[in-house]
Amino acid sequence: MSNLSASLVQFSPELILVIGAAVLLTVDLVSNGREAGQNAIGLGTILLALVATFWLWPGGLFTADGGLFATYIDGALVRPGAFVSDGFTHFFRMISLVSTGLVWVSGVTFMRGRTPFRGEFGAFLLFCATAMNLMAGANDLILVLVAIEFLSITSYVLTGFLRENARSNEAGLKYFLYGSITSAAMIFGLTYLFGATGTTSLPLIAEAVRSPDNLLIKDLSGVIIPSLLLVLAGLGFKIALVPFHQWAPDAYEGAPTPVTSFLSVGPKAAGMAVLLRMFFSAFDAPLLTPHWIGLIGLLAGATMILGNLAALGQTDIKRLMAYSSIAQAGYMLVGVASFGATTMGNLTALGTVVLYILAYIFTNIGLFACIIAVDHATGDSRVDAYDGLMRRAPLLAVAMVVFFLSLVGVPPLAGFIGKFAVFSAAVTTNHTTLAVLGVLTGVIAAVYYFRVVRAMFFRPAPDGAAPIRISPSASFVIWACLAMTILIGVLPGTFVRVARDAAAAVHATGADAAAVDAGH
Amino acid sequence: MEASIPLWWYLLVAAALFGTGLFGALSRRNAVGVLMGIELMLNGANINAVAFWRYIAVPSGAGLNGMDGQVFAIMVIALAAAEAAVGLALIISIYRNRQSVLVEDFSTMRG
Amino acid sequence: MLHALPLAESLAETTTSLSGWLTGLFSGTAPEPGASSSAAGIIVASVLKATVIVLIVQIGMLYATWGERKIIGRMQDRLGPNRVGLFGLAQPFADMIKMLTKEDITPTAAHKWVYNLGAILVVPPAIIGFAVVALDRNLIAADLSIGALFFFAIGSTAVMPIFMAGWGSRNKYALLGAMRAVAQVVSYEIPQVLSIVGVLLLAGTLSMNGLIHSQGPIGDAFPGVWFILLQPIGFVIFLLATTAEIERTPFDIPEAESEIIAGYHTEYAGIKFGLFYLALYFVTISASAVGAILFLGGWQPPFAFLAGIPGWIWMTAKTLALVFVFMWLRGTLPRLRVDQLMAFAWKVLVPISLVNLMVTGLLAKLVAGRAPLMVFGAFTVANVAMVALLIWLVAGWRRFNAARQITFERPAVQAVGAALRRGAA
Amino acid sequence: MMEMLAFGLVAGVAVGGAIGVVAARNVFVSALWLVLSFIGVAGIYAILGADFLAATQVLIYVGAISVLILFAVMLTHHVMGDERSNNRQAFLAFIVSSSVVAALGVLAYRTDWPIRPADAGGSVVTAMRGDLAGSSAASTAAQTGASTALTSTVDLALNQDSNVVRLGQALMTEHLLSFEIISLVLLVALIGAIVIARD
Repeated sequence: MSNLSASLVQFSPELILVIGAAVLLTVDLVSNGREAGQNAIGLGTILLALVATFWLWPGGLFTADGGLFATYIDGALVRPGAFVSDGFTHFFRMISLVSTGLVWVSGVTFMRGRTPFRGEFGAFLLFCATAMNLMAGANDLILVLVAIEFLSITSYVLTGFLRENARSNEAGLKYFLYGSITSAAMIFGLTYLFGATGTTSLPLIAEAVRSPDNLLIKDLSGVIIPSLLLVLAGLGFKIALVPFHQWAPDAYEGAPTPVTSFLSVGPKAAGMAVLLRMFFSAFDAPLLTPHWIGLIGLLAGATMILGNLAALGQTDIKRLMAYSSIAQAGYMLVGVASFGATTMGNLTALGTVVLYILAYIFTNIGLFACIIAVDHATGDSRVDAYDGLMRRAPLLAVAMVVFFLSLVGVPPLAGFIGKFAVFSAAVTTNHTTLAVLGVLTGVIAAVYYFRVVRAMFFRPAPDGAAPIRISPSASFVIWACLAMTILIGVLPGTFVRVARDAAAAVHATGADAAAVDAGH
Repeated sequence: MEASIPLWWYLLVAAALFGTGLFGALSRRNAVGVLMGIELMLNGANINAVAFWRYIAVPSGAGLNGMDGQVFAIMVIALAAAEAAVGLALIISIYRNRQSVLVEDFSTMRG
Repeated sequence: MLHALPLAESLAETTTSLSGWLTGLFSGTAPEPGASSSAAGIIVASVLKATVIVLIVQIGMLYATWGERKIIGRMQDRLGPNRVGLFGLAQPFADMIKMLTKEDITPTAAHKWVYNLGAILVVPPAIIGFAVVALDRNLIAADLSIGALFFFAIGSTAVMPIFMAGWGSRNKYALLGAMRAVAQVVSYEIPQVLSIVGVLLLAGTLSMNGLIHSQGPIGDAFPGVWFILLQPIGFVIFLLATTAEIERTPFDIPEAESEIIAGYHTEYAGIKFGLFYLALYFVTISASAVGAILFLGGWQPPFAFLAGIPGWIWMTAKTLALVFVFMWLRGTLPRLRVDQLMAFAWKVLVPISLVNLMVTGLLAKLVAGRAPLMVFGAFTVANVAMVALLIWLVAGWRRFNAARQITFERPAVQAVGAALRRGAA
Repeated sequence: MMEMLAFGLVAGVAVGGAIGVVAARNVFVSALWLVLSFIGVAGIYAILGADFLAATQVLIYVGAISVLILFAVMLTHHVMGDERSNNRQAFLAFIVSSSVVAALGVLAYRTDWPIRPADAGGSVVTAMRGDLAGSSAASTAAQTGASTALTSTVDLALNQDSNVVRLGQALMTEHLLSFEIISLVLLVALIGAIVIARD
């Protein structure tokens, strides 16, 4: 009845992750909390999943086959699968696995001694990676919902993981309450989408939305746009877009710093993946697209402005980074709003967002690796704790400056490539206002980043401050992220091609549906 | 049966539950109360899903069962259970540290 | 599944949907699709069935109290009630009059609404469960398509009045008792439901009559034998979990009088206490009836040649047999400690029922379409193997425990152990 | 007419319970209203013909989630005291949520939903019936039963047996992946709750 064995092969990265998590939990249980190679198991799992992803990647599109776990009767496709394993999925699988792996490595030293449940912590990171992979390839509203909630629940637990720590608790609870309310709204919106189209399968929704004889075509925007608005509440919560961002500062500040690092990249990328696939493949219809482009443009502008302005007054670096990463989500949305654009090297609007995410991930994880190292040594995450860091840990200080410059978008660095792609896409689609806004708010960002830089370089270290020792694992992450940040900036060609291919997968399904449309 | 009760009655009930839940979630001081509001919102969504399952035409190619609405509702029920378990664990854990479950008391972090 | 195919078709004409049942209560229209009789006829028949069943259950409940006291009395070498009427047969009525005439007390500190509602609401879940109990082929109030699930769903609501009683009384023993009771009921619900999933899997239906059809000599469906033969482990787990579910000894921690007075009904007196008592016996009977339906073939006779005896006699006999088992357990076993109780549910019953379920599913897949004898043989082998494994595990665990105790009792061995641990570290 | 009465009853219970939840001053009483509302929602499912779901709603929401909530109330709260239950934004929240209800209500009423013709319940299913019966590759236990139930001539949309069977079949074929993932989610929630809340 289904292409089960082929599907399982295509699903191997997720299978590996789940099995790895189960093994990790069992080993941790048996070893009674002692060190028994938990790190090796976890990292090995991630590496193996990454290998599987890269092995599957050149296999190209699996969509022609109806997706994974599609239902067949006598060889005829009767229902598209809930998961597709295309270039887009592979790209986001890579993003999720790499970011989880880097967060794991940078957090290893930090979590040691802070919680007795390190095995569970690792397993939860693996489950997070699974959930993000699922979000990347989810092609059915039900799986979208389940995957998003999977990621949410694991991240709530991770945020509140240090249960003796009142701030971690508080962060977890706030994250949970905001998250549950927004996801309830999202679920309500999803039911309306189901009602408007009669199915939960995204390809079929795409068909229904585009078909000219759809009963709803006359008031499409009347139902679908309000429901998309509700769905955006849920996705916007994961991505931390402006009306749904209030959780971010508290959750970022209270969460264990490695979790903060993870929250700033993982859920954001996965949420963007869902958003991109839904909007660019399922809800791309001539009558519909202009409406949501306007909506997204509005959100993008609000997010960039509010995120950057609110960051100005922050004294805690984790809070500052929270607002900074809210603002970064705004820049990503500029790319989404530039739907229909084609810029540098045939990069579509979708491609620019993908490229931006790629650049952002390495920059932010690198930056947070530095913050984790400082936090681990000083137990303090206020900006004042960075006074004289140049003298205490030159590597950290210099690396942080590079990452900040990349986030601001200074030329030969990754952030510049991402911003350039996104803004040029905005300009080609006449969203000049958004592009100008992006550049202006970038200047604001430079101001608050500079406050940290000033503390590191121009203020004296407190008396008796010892040099900060950086663990080998942390320095590995910092060096790796530095290398990638510079590499993407200096040799953007390869990465542009990767982004273009990833985007092409989603466009391909969209084009199929468009062909159906044209046939009518 | 569907002839007598119009679909929008169900949708209205669903909207009412959703709205009441939203009010509860936004206005309660007690974190458990907020959670109850969230459960009401989810129930509203579920009524939608089941009502649509009953009334809405299934497009061709959408499989042989046409049970998407019910499956959706079952998934939401299971997710609600998982969410409630984690949420209440967080509430109990914070109560242990703070001796309070009032949301407004959780404001050590500001800025 | 398996051979259940003709069954599904025949049942399609008789089983009812919840909505048909629900709207039928208001409209009087025929709920069953394909039923040809007039609406009035159906409603009269439904009311009659319901009346008959409730009457039988009422009398059954009254005499269950009498029977319990007699049986426990005999087990404890006493006579039991023997003063009012012949063999004390009028004793239940005397008790009833006593309950009704006692003063109706509401403690001043209690939360009036919650306290009183708690006592009232404890009865409906106990009665509604009978809606799907088939006393005979046609003597069933509503043969819902989801019958078995309906029964357990209704049963799961019984925790709410307990909570209300415990909280509404404003008495710490009542509250403690309620929390214990709810924790226990919720925990044991899991093995209880898991234990019957094997049966449902084999029968391929949730309808009560469908389940009965599939295990009798008259029913034409698979497997044609009582499920207790294919699912003995499931049956034992069901029995144990149900005992805890209805809070009878040895699982009556919520009312352990030596620890927390009378648990959540400490503050209740007179008829309100009577309602708790009533509900207890109702659920004992309904759980026994469902056990008889799920595992003992319901109203089906054990052999085809006994089909002359009416179904309700078989059903009553099987139900009473299970009721007797519950009383027997009460007369025999001491009460568990509260932590033992929870551990038993989570660490013993749940894993065993999961394994049982997995094996059942696997076997059902393997023997699909085979001859009944082969099916029966395969299940027997699997069950014997599972029981042997269980015994081996329990014995091993006990040996392990014994060995560990010795280790800690002997100083010399302890020292060696400590040295070994140091070496390992 | 009569089913409208039934609908009115269960809808009244659901919405009335919900209003009770937000209006009650005591959290425990609030939770009891919540249970009432859940039961009303189960009734709505039953009227809609989703029996299995109605029973599941009672089993999970009333029997499990409410119990969890009540336990949390008892473990974290001054058990008896009434209190000011709403925060200062209550009025704003009221405005927001009532406008949401109004907007959604108007949306639900005015939209021309693609309603299925009354007689063609599960038309897709009917079309597939023959194929399914002929398929030999039934991969799960549920399917074997399902395929035969589907071949019978009863109306698939109304027949409850086939509804339950089809739900099981949908979970094991079309929604297999979601079904597996949801079990993983429950496992994760279980472990997470233990890690966070265990003493």
